[in-house]
Amino acid sequence: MIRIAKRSEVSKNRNVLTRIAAIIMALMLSALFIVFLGHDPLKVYLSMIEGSFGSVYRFKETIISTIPLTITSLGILLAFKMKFWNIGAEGQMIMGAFLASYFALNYPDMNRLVLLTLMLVAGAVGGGIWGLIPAYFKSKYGTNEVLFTLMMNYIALKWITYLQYGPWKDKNALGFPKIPNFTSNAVLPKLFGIHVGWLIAIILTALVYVFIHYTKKGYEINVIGESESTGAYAGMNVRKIILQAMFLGGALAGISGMIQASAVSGTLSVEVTGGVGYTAIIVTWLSGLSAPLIVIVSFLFAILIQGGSYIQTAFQIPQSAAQILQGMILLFVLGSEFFVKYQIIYKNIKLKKKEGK
Amino acid sequence: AKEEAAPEETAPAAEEAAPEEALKVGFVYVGPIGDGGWSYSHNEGRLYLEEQLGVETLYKESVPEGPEVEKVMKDMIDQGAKAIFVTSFGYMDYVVNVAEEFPEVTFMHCSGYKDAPNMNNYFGRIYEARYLSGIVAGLKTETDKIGYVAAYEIPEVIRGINAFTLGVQSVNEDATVAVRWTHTWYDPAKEKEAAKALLDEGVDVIAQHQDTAGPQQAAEERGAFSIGYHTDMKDTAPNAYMTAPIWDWGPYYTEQVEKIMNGEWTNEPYWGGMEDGVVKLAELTENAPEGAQAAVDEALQALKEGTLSVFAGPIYDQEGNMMVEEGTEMSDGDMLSMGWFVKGVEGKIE
Amino acid sequence: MLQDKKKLVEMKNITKTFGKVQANNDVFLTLYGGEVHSLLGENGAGKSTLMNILSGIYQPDSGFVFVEGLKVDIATPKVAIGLGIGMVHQHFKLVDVLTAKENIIAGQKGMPFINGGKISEEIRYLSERYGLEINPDKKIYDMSVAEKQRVEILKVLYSGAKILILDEPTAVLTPQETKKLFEIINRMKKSGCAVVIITHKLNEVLEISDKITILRKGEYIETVENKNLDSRELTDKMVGKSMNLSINRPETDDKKLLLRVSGLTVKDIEQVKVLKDITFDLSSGEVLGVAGVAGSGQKELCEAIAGLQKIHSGKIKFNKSNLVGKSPREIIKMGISMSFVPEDRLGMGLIASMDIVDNVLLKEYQSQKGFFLSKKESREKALDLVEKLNISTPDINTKVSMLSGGNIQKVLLGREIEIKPQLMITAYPARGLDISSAHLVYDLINEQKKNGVAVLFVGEDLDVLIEMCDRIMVLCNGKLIGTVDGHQATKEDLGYMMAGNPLNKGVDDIS
Amino acid sequence: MAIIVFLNAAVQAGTPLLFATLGEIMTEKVGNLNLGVEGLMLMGAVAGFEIGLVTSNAYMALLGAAIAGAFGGLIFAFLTVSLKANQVVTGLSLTILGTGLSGFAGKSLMGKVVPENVGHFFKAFEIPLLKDIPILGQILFNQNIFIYFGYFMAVVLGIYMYKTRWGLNMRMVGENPSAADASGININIYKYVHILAGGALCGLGGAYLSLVYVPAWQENVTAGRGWIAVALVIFSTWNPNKAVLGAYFFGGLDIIGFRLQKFDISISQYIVDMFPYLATIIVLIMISMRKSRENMPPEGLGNPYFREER
Ligand SMILES: Nc1ncnc2c1ncn2[C@@H]1O[C@H](COP(=O)(O)OP(=O)(O)OP(=O)(O)O)[C@@H](O)[C@H]1O
Ligand SMILES: Nc1ncnc2c1ncn2[C@@H]1O[C@H](COP(=O)(O)OP(=O)(O)OP(=O)(O)O)[C@@H](O)[C@H]1O
Ligand SMILES: [Mg+2]
Ligand SMILES: [Mg+2]
Repeated sequence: MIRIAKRSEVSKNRNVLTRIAAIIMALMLSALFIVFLGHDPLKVYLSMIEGSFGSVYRFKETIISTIPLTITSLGILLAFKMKFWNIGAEGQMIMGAFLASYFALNYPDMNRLVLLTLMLVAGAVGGGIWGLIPAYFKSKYGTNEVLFTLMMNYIALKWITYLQYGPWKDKNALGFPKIPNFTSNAVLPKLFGIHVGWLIAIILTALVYVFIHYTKKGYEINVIGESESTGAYAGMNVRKIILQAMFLGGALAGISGMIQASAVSGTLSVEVTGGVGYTAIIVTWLSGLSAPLIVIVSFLFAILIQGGSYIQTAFQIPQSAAQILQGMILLFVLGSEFFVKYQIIYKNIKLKKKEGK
Repeated sequence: AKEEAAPEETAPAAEEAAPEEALKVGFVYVGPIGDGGWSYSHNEGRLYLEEQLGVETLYKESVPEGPEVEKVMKDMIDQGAKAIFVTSFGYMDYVVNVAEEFPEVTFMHCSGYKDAPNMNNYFGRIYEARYLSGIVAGLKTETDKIGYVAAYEIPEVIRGINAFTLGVQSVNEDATVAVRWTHTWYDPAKEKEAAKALLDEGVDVIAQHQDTAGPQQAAEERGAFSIGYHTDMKDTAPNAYMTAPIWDWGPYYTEQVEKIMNGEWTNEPYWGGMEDGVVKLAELTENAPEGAQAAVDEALQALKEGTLSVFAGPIYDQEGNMMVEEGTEMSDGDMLSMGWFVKGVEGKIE
Repeated sequence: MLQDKKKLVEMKNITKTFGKVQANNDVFLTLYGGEVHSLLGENGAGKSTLMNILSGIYQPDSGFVFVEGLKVDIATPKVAIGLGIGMVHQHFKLVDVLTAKENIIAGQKGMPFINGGKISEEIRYLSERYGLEINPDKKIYDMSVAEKQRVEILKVLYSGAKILILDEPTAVLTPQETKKLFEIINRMKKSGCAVVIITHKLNEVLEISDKITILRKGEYIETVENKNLDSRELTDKMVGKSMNLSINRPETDDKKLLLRVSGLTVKDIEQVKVLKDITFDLSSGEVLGVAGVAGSGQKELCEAIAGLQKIHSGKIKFNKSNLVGKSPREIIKMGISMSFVPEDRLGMGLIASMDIVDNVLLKEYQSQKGFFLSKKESREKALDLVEKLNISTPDINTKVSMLSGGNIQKVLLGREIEIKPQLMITAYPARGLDISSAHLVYDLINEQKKNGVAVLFVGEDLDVLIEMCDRIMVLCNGKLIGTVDGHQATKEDLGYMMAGNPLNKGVDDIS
Repeated sequence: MAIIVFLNAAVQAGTPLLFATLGEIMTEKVGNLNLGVEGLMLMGAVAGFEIGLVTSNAYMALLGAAIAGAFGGLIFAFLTVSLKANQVVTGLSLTILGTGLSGFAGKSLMGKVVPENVGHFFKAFEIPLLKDIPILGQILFNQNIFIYFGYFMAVVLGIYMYKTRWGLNMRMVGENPSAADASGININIYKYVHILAGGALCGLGGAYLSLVYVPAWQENVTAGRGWIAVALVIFSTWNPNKAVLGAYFFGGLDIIGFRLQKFDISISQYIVDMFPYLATIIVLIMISMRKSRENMPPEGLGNPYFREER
């Protein structure tokens, strides 16, 4: 007979080791699959690494993928801290990109610094408002936020489709459905060969960390996440805090959307997020809601994505096979959390002698 | 050395076949090669190229029309690709970027309009095939109402609808073409529904500008007839399918790669038509009406000889305004940015 | 009768640990049919744990369980039910959106399709036999606590249980309801069942039980027959040392009117009045008790004064200032120092997953200036509290959830006293606490009273209320039934009033 | 008449949604929120098609689809029930895995068509007598067997949930697992069985698309319908009978655009495309505003259960 019991304390070491073990197991299972595909797993894995670090360019690309994942995850983190299960970061990114693009497209000749600042603010506001809407209904009526935010993603996407095929269509693109490219004024500059998004990401990570741990607002968010009634009891305006935190969370996603539109796409399109909003949910969860860990997990994810994409061209492994590998690794890592929190005990009952009474 | 770590052992066969210079060619697809449509047809072209020249090819499917495509192209260049076919409109600006960065690599971008010294754009005059398929549909329809399931309101699709309608009307002046927009390239169920809506309104032939066989199935189910697109769709709708405008990229791809190998490549844009063989009309099935083959052959002959041009005047728009004067032909530029429907089309462009 | 008592259950050498906590260490228990057996012990002594092991909720680390002489492995509650063991948990395990009937038959064997009529018949038979009145088709969310408890008991009986475990069943009942429950227990006893009851109220233990087993800090102490025992003896056995069980009522003379509540009416979300036209005064240096069946409006009353409830009508005056419509934050800003020890400690007063410092901070941070948070003061206060109140904890950075119930309560009370309140509202401050912890709480409150604090004391234990409070007001169904003087009140009178009957005999009504 | 034709089509468009919604209802009713419906549908779609193609047997195809969906459910159940993993994140990952598996298995099916006899099996036919009911007869009873099976499943599931002991136990597990556990209900078995059955229904929903609706293999045939099904569960307030109406309503919403295009409506079609999502949000808000206790999500939804936890 076996039974399970909760561990009284979760040690950091066990946490890290368990996760590494899970990844190794996932890689081993995936190896079988790769053999089935007719490739040498070791070579495939090595080239995944190579795909993410093999050259300066690749390394840069990996960093570039890390940036939006990090910033968006930080936004989700704020929501998750409050137990607000925001899966609408995708839509929040899109709307941030949308509002930023509004300024980029309408004031193309504005002073670069002013325009970029304006876009950054607009991105934050766009994403923030998109986060605020479900938060409003959640805080007022307790509306389920998981599905609300999910639906908001689709609405944002349809909205951009509308713009791309309708009012914002590039007049000079011969009727092709694309939104005009930003002028160079609206494109984020580079720093050490990578767009400054990386610096923004680092700054935001530090800010979020300080915000959560060293500010009154951060403390309030932590309290409300544990118990709303305790928050109210302590004199907090619970609704306002939920709204503020979701605005901030949405704003972070929006900033991430703005960065993608400005620095990576150079315009707005339905593809502006590249699915980052969904991946970031997984990143946030796996980082255990810790801002510094988000950077690390985002980086690991970027490797997985970069490497996964690279092996597709290198080995002509189909996209679907890469998805299978990704899905398996994720599920293994998710499952491994159990072994961090619980222990399995092999039942073994012994009769002890005791003086009879 | 580590640049080519992986794919060497997939290559030997190709290397034997092309001993003088192993040229690697990359292909970027927007959909899955299993879509049976657009990406499928390009992939067929790739396979043909491999077979003809024995060159090694690389491909990546389902690449979104966003910045990711830059990475994909660079990955391919890393793998040694010296020429890359990038097969969707939305990649255009990214191809321009990468082309600038890698002047030694040749880029061929399908369906766009930008170019660079090492990048051309290419496309096919599929509208010519659509015109021919219109003849088949026009002869077939008994209700004089034809349905057309279309993806998005973009010039390429509008041009196709117009050409099709002109083809219909060339043999059946009374027939009209009703258009339904699906706003998706790829959703078989939705496309089928659009076709069903048309069938419910009394059309008896369905044509399409979509990437799946959904509309064909609707026609099959309702005992109506259909014109496919992209590939021969005989199997999917044996009793409905009559013919389809189809792509045949293989010869063009082969020719371009040969030119690159011989150092003869130029960035000349390419917009091939029926006479180049890049677009075709699939073989007519027994579902096609009597006399259709003859009518099609005749028009095809005229097209090839240049005595027939699809967008030659007089052409009127839906309101009856003369858009192309009698005796003139529409310019390629006008065709590429077409944003209005010809008379006989029922539907509107947003 | 006595000779045909059958040994139903034997638990031997039961040991169970949770992480580092030794909840049960080598514990013994023997239950006979036709007997009521009390489990007695301080908080955390392991009473609930032992019973949870018997009912299959927990698995022992080691030890044996015998039912009717056979060794059994109660791996799941299902096994326990199969063996005729049923437990009524202190926190009811009922589904709110289902009816009583549905809750009762869930998990039971029977025909696939539910035959509503036949089942209602069976339930009616059982309820008549044991005097458990319920409406089988009433939804749980419409029920009072006592009704819910009856459903739980019926559920256990319906499953054919012969061994019935009741974990602190009387904590939420009025004296009348308790009396009724004891009648039911006696009927079950007569029909040959074994009944285990856990309660902290010694008079109840002495009244109902045949045998008493005492646990202390997870250890088995002894099992005694309930013959010629008194509560002092029991307490000593339980705590392991002699204890003074009296509660004093310090008299204060400097009484000034501090809080005046008039015509207070509060509605819940469904617009039902939960407080109806309540009027009373409270002076400094006074302890005003509030008695009533659980859910009579006590929670709403406390929360209304603390600024956590929307008030429909009425006035709340603190000195000269109006509190109606003020949030807790605004009340703080008005310079009013009010402390509130809510009923649900870990759901409202404290954050279980945070440490003592962060919990002290909860009342502190609002008054800090600026954007950033300073923990320095809270850290000092936390250290202070731990020392002053003798809170047993590894350090001040230990999560509150790791502490025992009594220590949790000390943290909460300590923090609330630390703000030097003028008014202190406490709801069930000793609920679930064992005798020694409870007395510590009473002493703390009395000390506040001596310092001139006005105390509103919501309690469930009538003996305590009578011994501690200067006045006691009784609520029923949101209505103020009456207020009695603590010196003259009797349990019977209070119980009578709690059932909704105004008192019109000799006792002074001084409201 | 046009309206009857439209409603008849709406039922067809709503059927894959109905199966997936019923599946998700079963899953959520035992307290597990599976956001991987899209993945499960795709797994069912490819398995049903492949087996239909190989065996030329409609029953085998359906069985295969159900098993594939149940297999997806098994992965989900193992992770979220046994390993107590976070349900939202597991669901999202399962979508990735399911999409990959379906795409991969479907590589070789490209361009293949459902065998004739299987296609014939799913041909629409009228039900005698019922077909003569005015209006409804032609909407509901001139359909294919899969659609009739959909009605049947909804009714059966409704009876199961509200009239049988198993259904009662199942609801109890989702509402309050600790209460159910104390009642002797085997939580794990109930969760596993219903999550697996729910997965099987999702798989059938996918198979409807590949075997009946588009009887040919197309990659990613669901095109996002799994997500709509998740929304529909709320729309129908976890009630299988209301799910029927919801599914057909959303089916109708999905296709109404094509019927409206011929009228000159000034509102952009791209904006119309947002309607299903807007409608879901509005319903979501309305349920939460009404606060009816019966229409609330299962109390235990989303939380793992561990007996010794308190
Ligand atoms: N599920 C659990 N997880 C962790 N620790 C537990 C759990 N249940 C009980 N404990 C620990 O076991 C010890 C005994 O708890 P138990 O609930 O049995 O005490 P008790 O005698 O019922 O106390 P009380 O009088 O407060 O009800 C406690 O110190 C508690 O910390
Ligand atoms: N998660 C926990 N970890 C450690 N100790 C706990 C935990 N929860 C409760 N305790 C301790 O367990 C003891 C009993 O807790 P409590 O009084 O809340 O339970 P109870 O009244 O016995 O409830 P039940 O009847 O459901 O067992 C207390 O000392 C409390 O501090
Ligand atoms: Mg207890
Ligand atoms: Mg207790």
